[in-house]
Amino acid sequence: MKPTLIFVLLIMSLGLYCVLVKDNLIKKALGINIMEGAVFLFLISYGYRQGGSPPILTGSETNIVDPVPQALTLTAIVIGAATTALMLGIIIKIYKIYGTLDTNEIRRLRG
Amino acid sequence: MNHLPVLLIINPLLAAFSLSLSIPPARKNYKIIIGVSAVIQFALSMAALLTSLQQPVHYHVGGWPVPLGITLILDVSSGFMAAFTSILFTAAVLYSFAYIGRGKARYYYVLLMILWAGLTGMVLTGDLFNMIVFIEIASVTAYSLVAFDETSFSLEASIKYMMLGTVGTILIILATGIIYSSVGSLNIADLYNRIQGIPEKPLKISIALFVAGFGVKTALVPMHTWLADAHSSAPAPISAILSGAFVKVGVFALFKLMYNMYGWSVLTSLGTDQLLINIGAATALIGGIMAANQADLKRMLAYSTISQVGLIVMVLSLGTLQGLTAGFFHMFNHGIAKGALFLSVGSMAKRAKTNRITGLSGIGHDMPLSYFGFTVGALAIVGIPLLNGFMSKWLICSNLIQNGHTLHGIVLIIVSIIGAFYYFRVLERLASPAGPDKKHRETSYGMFVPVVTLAGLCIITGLLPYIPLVVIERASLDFFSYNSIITGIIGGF
Amino acid sequence: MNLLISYIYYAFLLLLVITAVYSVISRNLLCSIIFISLFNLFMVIVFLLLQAPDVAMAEAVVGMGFTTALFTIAISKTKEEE
Amino acid sequence: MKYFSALLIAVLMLVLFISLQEIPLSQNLMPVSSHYVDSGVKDTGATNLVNAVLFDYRGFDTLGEVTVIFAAAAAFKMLFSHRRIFFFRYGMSPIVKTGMAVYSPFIFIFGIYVIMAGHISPGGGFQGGVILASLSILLTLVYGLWYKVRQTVLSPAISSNIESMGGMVFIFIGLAGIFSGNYFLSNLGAGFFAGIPGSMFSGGSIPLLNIASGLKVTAGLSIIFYSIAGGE
Repeated sequence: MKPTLIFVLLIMSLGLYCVLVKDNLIKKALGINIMEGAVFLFLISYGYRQGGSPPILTGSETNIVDPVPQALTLTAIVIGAATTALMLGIIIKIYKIYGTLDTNEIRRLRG
Repeated sequence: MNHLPVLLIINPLLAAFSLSLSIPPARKNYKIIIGVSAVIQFALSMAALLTSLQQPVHYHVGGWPVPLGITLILDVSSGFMAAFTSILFTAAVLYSFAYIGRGKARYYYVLLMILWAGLTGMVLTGDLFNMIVFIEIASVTAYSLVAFDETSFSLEASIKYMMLGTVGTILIILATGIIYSSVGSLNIADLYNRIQGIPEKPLKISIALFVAGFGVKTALVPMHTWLADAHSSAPAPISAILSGAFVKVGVFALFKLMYNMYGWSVLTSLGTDQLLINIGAATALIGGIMAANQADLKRMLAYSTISQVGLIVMVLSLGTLQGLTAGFFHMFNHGIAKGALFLSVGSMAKRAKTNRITGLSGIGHDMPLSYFGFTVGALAIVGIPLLNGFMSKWLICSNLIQNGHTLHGIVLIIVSIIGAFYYFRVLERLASPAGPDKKHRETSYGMFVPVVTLAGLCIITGLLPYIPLVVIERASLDFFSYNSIITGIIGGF
Repeated sequence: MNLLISYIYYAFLLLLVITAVYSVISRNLLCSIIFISLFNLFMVIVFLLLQAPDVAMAEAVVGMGFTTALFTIAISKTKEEE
Repeated sequence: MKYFSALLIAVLMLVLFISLQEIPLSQNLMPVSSHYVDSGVKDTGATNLVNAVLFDYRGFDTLGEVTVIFAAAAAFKMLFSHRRIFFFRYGMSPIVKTGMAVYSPFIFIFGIYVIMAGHISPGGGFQGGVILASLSILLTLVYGLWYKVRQTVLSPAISSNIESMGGMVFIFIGLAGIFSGNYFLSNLGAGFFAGIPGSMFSGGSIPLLNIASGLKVTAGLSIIFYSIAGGE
């Protein structure tokens, strides 16, 4: 799906921009979530076949969509969820110690 | 049917699962469970190395032939890497029995065993997406183990490491998506036959994304900022494993993709090998310079790891068989020496309650055995002739110059001189008699035995380098001619 | 995918980009969390249009449910303003 | 700094767009996936091909992925070991509580259905597991954490037991493949009951693996939520 590629890259640039520029740690975690969403969309959109039916074989399918990118995306979604959970856990502990979520502030306080 | 590759990965997982059961035996004597499974895993890894020396094992998980399912390939190169990581892990487990207090130690060992499974899986797997899953297992455990101490330094280092590491993983998943959607298979050996199917531009971008993604995991130059904080604020056995094994396995995985999936001729035609050599040289130089002006001893060791990884990347991207041998040999030597260094610094810092070099001055007198381990490790990395570091650095230098990269050979010599400078400065400071008045007792039995064994291994490899070199030559031969073996078996699907 | 559905498909892709932009720009964290759950909702709908029901269900439950709950808890424990 | 990185990202995306433009969008399936589609049902007995790929052809990926959740849960148990519970102590208003009492059995049954019927209809071990985990989250939110700690069924000790049990069941199903003389995690080859494709009891070891990973995901995510939500 050629036009989907434009949207995928737009969303990925938004995520990367959010990770690089925003100082708040939770905003950075959000940016990573957006980037992961863009990668999932990229994987699925290249697995799609024009007029295909979902990969559940009910015997009457003419054209099946490629099941392998969907399996990869499922694994990547679960890994993304585990990483986001770990990131938020450590962000909460950082807030408890530093009292702020601003990365420049944290770097200054760390000394 | 040899089930060794799968047992190598399942054994630590079973240990981790059985340890996190909240039934009384798992809560009370968890050290016994961990000790037994560590010994079993060490024995399995040595057995894997021996069987791979006879003939490689291709294990099709689930019984599916090559391109359909996932295959674990135990040839001499992966057997060697698995054995090398298990030496470091066993030393670290034995060390952390004495080093980690009782508090939350149970989950520390659970994560340590899962990290062991992740690294062994990364080395054994012959499938692209399976390698990503194992990278993610090893990374998630590494992120949380860096934050084990919950001090302000380690939490900040852990969140920085996690942000960069997750972006790296996203780039690698994107590269896998590019390769799958243009060729259609995920098995590394099968992809070697189909790589011409990828049009010219996506091939270039997928190589660039892989180099960037793995560059973050192995701290190559532009993406190396996280390593110094992460390895210096992690507990000592963890930073020994991360510096000794995790970074090396990442380099091994990167070059496994470059050699066995793309084929080195594709990279030379695109000029990527020159780029990799220059990245390696830049990493070596920057790592060495940054290590020279560090006040904290563990940060200095972390930067020295970065510079040594730069050397390894430089010689591995020469594309010759001898280059591979030199690279693997230096991986082994540096891993063992850096493991001894980090463990001895851990025990010294635990006694002196500080990581700073000024605070540790004169501790050599009070803790002779740990100081002995530190000296042997430091001299090995600097490359003093009698120890193992010299032989591998000599091989690297001769390979670089033979292949016409005299400039990079000079870079290696400069890095070694800088290394000599900052290591001797520390050795002299630690041995200076003007130490603080308080006497420090020698560390407990459990903490200096791994340090002394690793130091002894350095000396033995230094005196008789030909025993490991024979194994490593076989390993680089298997690594280099990986595809001719595999295509003989699968014969193109 | 006939013409009408492809228009709907591109409309939802556009909505995806808009919610991503809003969640990056907005100063109030709770507001950007809500936009992230909207982002995941539209992601679910796009996956359904791309004939991927398994992934849509996983994204719905994990993306909209679990991740949003985690982010809200993280905000309640730290600061709401940026 | 802001505009510099924005420019850098724009250049990066332009390069990505130019080079990803040329990935061929073939209408016919890829070599490997065409094999999955043609003989997927015959090989694995499951009609949901994505589940067949996830739990049989590439079952080792799923074992690795389940370990990722286990590692995240263990990291949370390590970092958040606290005894005092302050948040959500007494839960919400009685109206919500009664509403929840009516509502929760349906979520439970739907989660069990999604796990059990993973090899026939869309869904599977992970999606069903997360649904059951969200049910446990709802119960803690609505009835308050105090309820959860005293409650025997969902207490953290039980959850970590369920989690490890799920992981071990997954590995033992894999080891059954070895004991029957085949490779690790082999499905129909290891003598699992194939059944009529499309019926509930079909697909060999796939439903069992679905249940094992579903249990694990439920317990893992509820441990993660409980550690984050409690806290001093």
